[in-house]
Amino acid sequence: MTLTTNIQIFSSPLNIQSSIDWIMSPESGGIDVFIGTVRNATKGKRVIRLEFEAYEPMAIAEMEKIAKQAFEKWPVQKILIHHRTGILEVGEVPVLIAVSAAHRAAAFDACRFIIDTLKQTVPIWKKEIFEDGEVWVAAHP
Amino acid sequence: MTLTTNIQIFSSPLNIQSSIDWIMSPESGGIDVFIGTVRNATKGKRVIRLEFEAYEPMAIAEMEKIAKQAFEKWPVQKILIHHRTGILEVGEVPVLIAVSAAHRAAAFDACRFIIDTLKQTVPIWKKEIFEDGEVWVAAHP
Amino acid sequence: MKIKILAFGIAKDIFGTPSVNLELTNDATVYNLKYLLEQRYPRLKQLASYMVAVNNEYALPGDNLHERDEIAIIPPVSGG
Amino acid sequence: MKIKILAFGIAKDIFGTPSVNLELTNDATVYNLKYLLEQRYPRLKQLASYMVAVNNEYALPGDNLHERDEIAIIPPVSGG
Repeated sequence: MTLTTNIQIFSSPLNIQSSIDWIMSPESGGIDVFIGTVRNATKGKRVIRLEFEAYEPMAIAEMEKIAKQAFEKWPVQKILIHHRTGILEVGEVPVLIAVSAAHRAAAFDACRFIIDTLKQTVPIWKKEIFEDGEVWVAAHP
Repeated sequence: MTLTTNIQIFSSPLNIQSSIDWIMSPESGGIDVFIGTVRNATKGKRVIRLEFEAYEPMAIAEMEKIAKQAFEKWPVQKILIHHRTGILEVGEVPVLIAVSAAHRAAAFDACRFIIDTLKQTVPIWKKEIFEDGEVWVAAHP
Repeated sequence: MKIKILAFGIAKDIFGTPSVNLELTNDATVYNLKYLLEQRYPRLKQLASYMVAVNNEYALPGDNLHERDEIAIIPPVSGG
Repeated sequence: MKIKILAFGIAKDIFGTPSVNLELTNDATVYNLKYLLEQRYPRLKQLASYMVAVNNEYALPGDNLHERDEIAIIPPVSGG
């Protein structure tokens, strides 16, 4: 049986090429890939690096739920969700999502749904490290 | 000066990794990548391979126009559009689009706009080769 | 009953440790747990919000807690 | 004037060649060109539609053609 989901948390750099190799198949016509990258600034303030922490078993369970919802909502073929933990420098990739489908609309819709929902429900936390301090994102009103 | 568009037509396989290396930058926070792939069937009929022909100078000009429109419509940073010509086997990649932006919504919107518009306006033609014949796609009502 | 509570993100900073043990009555709910934690760690109340997870699932305030449950404090998430 | 017309996709199959030469009056428009081509290659009329490009731009039926223009017949596109 070919697995249709590939959901993992890594403490080492994500491999974009091997993720794309995994998502491609002779049945698919369109693949949408979302790559989150560490930006050098947030709200005009220079970011030095980010640190990601995950409640791993629950984060995996929540990502599996999101993938299941996406399969129910759109005719997609495979879903890959890879998330980093640990310290990431500017330009590194905290999250990689790839969705394949016979037709592109489903791949686009599902990929966007997955990243939007992941940011709302998956227990992973990002600390922004600035030159003069650090802050857990979204913790305070 | 850093180029913000990378629009090319290739007669050899597209390089996904080097395209993603090009699109990534310290200013970007979200990258959306669309990968078109040759599907093994169309309307239930088995596809052996595809053949793409381009009116190259006009195709480049039309893709440049689409990129310009995307820059006008959304706050995106870089746009890459690579398209293949020649004979492609099942699983190969005829088109690769990548868009970077500070925030992901613009990257998703622009990437989808680019592939949707490319399919309507860019003078490139696809011939589907079946076991029992071949047909130029979209030529007939 | 004695339960162990995992803390993540800013909750770990507030607790000063990745897990704490708490003594609760056997009929304790998520609501009771939050009340006790906020008494012991008033800074919890300054969070935009926080959730409690029981056995890797988001829990509701009325849900009961049990001795061997895996309890976690989930401050506002910010992955992706 | 004599003009050279490039053909792509199914138009190339219909013409049986990637380019044809046509003799047109000096005031010829895109509309006139399409009329002449459809007379010579009736299968063109069976296409879902087709456009004419002049110097790498889609042209309108009323646009005038000039001696050194690069003219191309653009059947329905299907890239991507």
